[in-house]
Amino acid sequence: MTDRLFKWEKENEKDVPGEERSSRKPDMSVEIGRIGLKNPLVACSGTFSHGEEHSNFYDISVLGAVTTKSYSLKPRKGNPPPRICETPAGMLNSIGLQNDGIDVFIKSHLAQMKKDGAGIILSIFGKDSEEFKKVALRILDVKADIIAVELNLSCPNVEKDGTSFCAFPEEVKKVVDAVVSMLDIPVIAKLSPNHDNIIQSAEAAKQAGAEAISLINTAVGMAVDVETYRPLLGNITGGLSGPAIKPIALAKTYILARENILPVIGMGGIFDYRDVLEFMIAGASAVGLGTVNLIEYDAGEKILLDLEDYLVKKNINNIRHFTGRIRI
Amino acid sequence: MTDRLFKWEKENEKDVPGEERSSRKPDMSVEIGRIGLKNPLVACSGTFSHGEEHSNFYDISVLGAVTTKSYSLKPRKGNPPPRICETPAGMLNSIGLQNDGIDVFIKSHLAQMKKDGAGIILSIFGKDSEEFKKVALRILDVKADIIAVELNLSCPNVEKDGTSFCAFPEEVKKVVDAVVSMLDIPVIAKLSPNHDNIIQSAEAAKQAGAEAISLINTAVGMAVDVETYRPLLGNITGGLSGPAIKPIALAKTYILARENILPVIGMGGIFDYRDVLEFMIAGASAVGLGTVNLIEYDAGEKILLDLEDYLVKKNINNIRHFTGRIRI
Amino acid sequence: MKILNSEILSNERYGPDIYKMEIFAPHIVKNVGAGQFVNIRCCSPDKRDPLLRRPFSVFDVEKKFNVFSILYRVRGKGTRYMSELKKGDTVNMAGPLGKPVEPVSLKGNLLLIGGGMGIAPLNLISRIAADEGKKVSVLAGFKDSSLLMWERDLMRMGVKYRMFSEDGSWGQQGLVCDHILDEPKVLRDHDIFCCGPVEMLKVLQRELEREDIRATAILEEKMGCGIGVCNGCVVKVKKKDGIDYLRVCREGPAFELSEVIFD
Amino acid sequence: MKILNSEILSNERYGPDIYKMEIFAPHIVKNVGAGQFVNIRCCSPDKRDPLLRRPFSVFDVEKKFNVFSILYRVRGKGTRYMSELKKGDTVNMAGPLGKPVEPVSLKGNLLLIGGGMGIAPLNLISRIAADEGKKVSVLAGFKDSSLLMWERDLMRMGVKYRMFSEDGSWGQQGLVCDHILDEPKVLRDHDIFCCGPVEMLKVLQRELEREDIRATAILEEKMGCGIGVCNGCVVKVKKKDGIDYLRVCREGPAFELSEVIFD
Ligand SMILES: Cc1cc2nc3c(=O)[nH]c(=O)nc-3n(C[C@H](O)[C@H](O)[C@H](O)COP(=O)(O)OP(=O)(O)OC[C@H]3O[C@@H](n4cnc5c(N)ncnc54)[C@H](O)[C@@H]3O)c2cc1C
Ligand SMILES: Cc1cc2nc3c(=O)[nH]c(=O)nc-3n(C[C@H](O)[C@H](O)[C@H](O)COP(=O)(O)OP(=O)(O)OC[C@H]3O[C@@H](n4cnc5c(N)ncnc54)[C@H](O)[C@@H]3O)c2cc1C
Ligand SMILES: Cc1cc2nc3c(=O)[nH]c(=O)nc-3n(C[C@H](O)[C@H](O)[C@H](O)COP(=O)(O)O)c2cc1C
Ligand SMILES: Cc1cc2nc3c(=O)[nH]c(=O)nc-3n(C[C@H](O)[C@H](O)[C@H](O)COP(=O)(O)O)c2cc1C
Ligand code: FES
Ligand code: FES
Repeated sequence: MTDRLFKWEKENEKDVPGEERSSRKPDMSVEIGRIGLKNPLVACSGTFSHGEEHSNFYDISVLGAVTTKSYSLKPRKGNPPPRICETPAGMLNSIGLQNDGIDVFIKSHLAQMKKDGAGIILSIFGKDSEEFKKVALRILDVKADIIAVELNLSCPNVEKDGTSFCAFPEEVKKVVDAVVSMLDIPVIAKLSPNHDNIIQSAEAAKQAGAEAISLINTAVGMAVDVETYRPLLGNITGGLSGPAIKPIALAKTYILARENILPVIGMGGIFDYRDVLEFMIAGASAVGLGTVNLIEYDAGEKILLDLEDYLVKKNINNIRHFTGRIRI
Repeated sequence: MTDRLFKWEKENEKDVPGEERSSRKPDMSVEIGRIGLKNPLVACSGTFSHGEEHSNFYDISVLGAVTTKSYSLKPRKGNPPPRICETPAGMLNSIGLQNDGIDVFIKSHLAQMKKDGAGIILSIFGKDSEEFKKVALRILDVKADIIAVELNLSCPNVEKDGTSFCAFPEEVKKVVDAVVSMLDIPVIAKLSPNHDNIIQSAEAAKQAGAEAISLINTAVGMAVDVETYRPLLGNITGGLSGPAIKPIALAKTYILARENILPVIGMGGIFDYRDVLEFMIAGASAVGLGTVNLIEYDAGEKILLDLEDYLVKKNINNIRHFTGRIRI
Repeated sequence: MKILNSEILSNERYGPDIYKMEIFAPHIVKNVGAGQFVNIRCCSPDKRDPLLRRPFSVFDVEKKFNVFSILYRVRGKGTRYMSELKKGDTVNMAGPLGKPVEPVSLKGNLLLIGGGMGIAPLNLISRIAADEGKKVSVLAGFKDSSLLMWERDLMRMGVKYRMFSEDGSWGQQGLVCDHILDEPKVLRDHDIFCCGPVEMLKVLQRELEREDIRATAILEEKMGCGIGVCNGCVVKVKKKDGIDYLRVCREGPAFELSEVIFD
Repeated sequence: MKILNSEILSNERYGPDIYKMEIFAPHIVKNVGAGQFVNIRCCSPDKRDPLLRRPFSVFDVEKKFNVFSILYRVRGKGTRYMSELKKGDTVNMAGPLGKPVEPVSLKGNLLLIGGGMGIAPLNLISRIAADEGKKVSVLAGFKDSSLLMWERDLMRMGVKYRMFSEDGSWGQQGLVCDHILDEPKVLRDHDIFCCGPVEMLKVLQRELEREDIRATAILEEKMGCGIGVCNGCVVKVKKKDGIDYLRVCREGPAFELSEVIFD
């Protein structure tokens, strides 16, 4: 895809013949409880909006699924700017769940998403289990259009200093319970790395009927402007994402997946197909692409192709081969 | 310090005249409870051994203090290799507190350290409060030679999955209590980012008589070799350090320092003088240099000079000016 | 749209610490509108430092040669990396991004008010307007004369201009807003576009408000994605029903100056 | 000791993906002993990627010109960065590090057994021994002939050698250890130094053990600091009282082969 001055150089960039991938295309499909995905790549909530922008770069229906921005009952304006700050191999954000509200999503964005053709995981957020329940209620009518609902129990940008539902397993249970009782489609609970109780939270989510755990949301972080003495984020603290947190996310994935409580959708700093394999080997059944979507807009397509190529090269005909394969 | 082929180029590298720093040298001293340091730069435990190697690169007595490797009652062989793995803007280690034991430290390394002339913070580790007490007992005889004892309550490499004392504030209290009851020199409790109870742990440490909190030890992390399916560390998980974790460390420092429980020695990913200022503005009274010592062997000297230059440039005559200055 | 590795045709000093990079990119040249920007990856693909792309306004286009340019100041590691690229190297880039500013000038006359590097997007507006035969005037303020080369570009476009510099080394000594209200009637005759440091925009907003004169401001904000997905680059804007946070990379970068809330 | 920015005198292809870098560094040339290494920072000082330094054995020294060289294979981003440096650029480097191997050869004869890039430190041992008038023999095994240029270097040093390659494209087809015990008596006459992939060292250890022949192995391990402070680079070693973890960068890189535990 090089845009070059000399046209004839373009000619040389054609695929090398004999490298036809399709002839032995590996089986990329995965199952996460009742959720079947055609491949393990899921766009992470908040990094893909509702897919429209990325559709300019590739056919997003190639993805296993797209998770929407987290929607709340009422529209939320989000946090004051600045909301973004780069850190070494990572970034902080304090968006604060700015969104149009679940009704606008259902009325307008959903149609667009259906047209784009990717499987939809609808991420939702509420300030308590009652509000979660109300959001779930709105989804009832359109539940046929979505694969699963993901509960954002772990946004570090709405409560002081990054506290969130998943600090308390009993809260996790209450919220999952509230939603599951309303909606008979699979529910995914999304947990954070900021609390050391992921196993308890996952147990709680399972007891309340969740289908899977998404792991991890961003880690609470901060940066300071040395010249002005001000925090570099309007919300003071924010959520750290990107390659910087990959080792932390992998450890959490490993520690939770090993318990065999629920299947894990692993995420945090995935930037290439090798990162995907690391998460799967550590125990993830599927993976989330987050920050990479902000930087390499066609990452979903590229990583998928790279994964397929790798499997072909290694003569592995099934991506599920990797999940939990870690050799200790 | 360029080693060049042409000698005359060296001539041009002399300091620009008129930049005499000494004439208005700012006051760099800080106080952390009863601990007075001539400047806020402390070498972190485990990244400076006992100072001998770094003495080859600069006069380490310019530092505020040097924290030793954590010493235990008996020598420890540490964890099986590989023990080191690079990650994006960070590194994982699973050294596992390899050390010669407190007796060897006292008998041989201490003399070397005294000769090198830096203030000594002795880091110690025990498997329970009893063992901490025994280590403290050995220190009694040499307590005049050290500024403070730092209790490593937060090593993620000795217990399964990185659990450590500071997961439990009551354990923190017990251990600090055990040591304080033996030793009448200042005690620093070192906490980890892996638990969300730093405020409670700091309270517990204070109640038991600690003088300050060191924050943060490494974050539990992991990496996987995609080709062999093996963890890249012999101990499976390890501790993440370096610039990658700086935003997390800053947030922890801010969240704890704001509570005014005990003075905070902030650390995690500091690589230059601006990082030092970030930590101080966020609330740290002093800071630790860790991973940077492994890469820029003369970081301590360089950062100190840069700090002094910056203060002169900004006409600030006291480094304490920065602590907690954050503008919210 | 695609992320492309486009070829650099030149990357030369334009002033102290300021470079102009010319890039061969038919897809940008064909589609770009005034005010739009490109988003550049400032390290080799296997590196994670710097992580985020860096946005730069399109400074100029040469339709005939399928070439466009950006003008940038070296600030940190991203722009330092860019300044080390050479003719023949490629730059990984997405664009054009942002909403083009409204079809230029109903009034037929354009007034561009710039400060510092804020002249970058104004240059393209000027180019497009001049090509359409519109009358363009420029008022611009600088710290010093480091952007002096721009005068030549403006002369070539046949644009009227008046420069201010804080140190008096270029044009009139002073700030660009100092005399902005000297002739309000003239201002009213123009479509006004402004771009520059927040401090300048604040003063401009206050001054123009007094005479109830409208202007379009081209804003900058730290960006996460540049394509509208992260909601990271918002500015606070007055709306009928209170305030709203709008994305510089999507609803912007051009906003009605009087509606922006700088705080 | 200092971390210095030393000037690169040449950085040229030595084989496919293999480069030889010559560096002007009086302090290294003056102090370096056989087996020692330098630790190189593989990015500009404002970058954090790659974070850790990369260790490279000193390959050769030219005392007269205050120049030493390293031989390296491009494996990842650190070595890729190095391969892009040019004559006249500087490289940020500390050294010499590690313990020099014991004063060479009481027996007067040296046998160097190398595999792949493991020949790098052996080359310096050979140089030092040859300069002292010792007799040096080399046995080395490779995947293919990509290190062919080394033959010329050995010839110039007047060293006896025998090469093996897995694909038969250079010297004899096969592995370097295949015939190692053909003449145990000859082996006993030599001080043996070996360096190469762990698989090779394991076989060598097993074979030499059979005849109770000693050898010095030069080991590699991922390094945190390279100067002995982090305890990151340890290898497992048999000691009278059980096992011990010794640092490659401090107690090593040379160890008694029979004492190393590869597991
Ligand atoms: C829509 C848009 C268009 C832009 N167009 C141009 C352009 O045409 N020419 C141009 O030179 N720049 C332009 N910028 C700014 C440019 O993107 C930044 O200068 C660049 O990202 C700095 O990257 P860096 O890695 O060199 O600096 P960093 O290492 O990221 O930062 C170095 C220092 O510069 C400061 N800094 C970073 N960005 C800005 C900024 N936007 N304004 C002021 N200070 C900043 C940082 O806070 C830091 O102190 C534009 C920005 C936006 C949002
Ligand atoms: C004491 C010592 C002396 C050395 N001397 C030399 C030398 O003279 N010439 C030379 O070419 N190399 C030498 N090495 C190895 C060299 O340090 C590594 O090749 C280099 O660090 C790779 O850096 P990178 O950033 O290019 O690769 P990375 O991006 O770090 O790694 C790329 C890939 O290479 C693998 N890799 C990294 N290091 C090694 C290694 N040591 N062995 C095998 N695979 C590895 C990684 O696992 C990864 O898969 C030496 C190592 C040590 C410890
Ligand atoms: C800009 C941004 C916005 C995000 N918004 C949400 C959100 O609305 N809901 C949510 O559950 N997670 C949100 N996240 C977290 C991501 O979904 C993901 O869990 C996290 O970023 C870790 O993955 P990464 O390192 O690949 O980005 C957001 C992350 C970023 C960077
Ligand atoms: C190789 C290594 C060894 C360490 N060993 C110890 C130790 O023995 N005791 C301790 O309290 N902390 C230890 N630490 C943690 C550091 O002291 C420090 O808290 C942490 O690395 C964060 O700072 P940094 O990011 O600047 O390295 C070690 C860190 C590293 C990288
Ligand atoms: S930068 Fe992401 S929405 Fe504008
Ligand atoms: S690499 Fe740190 S001790 Fe050897």
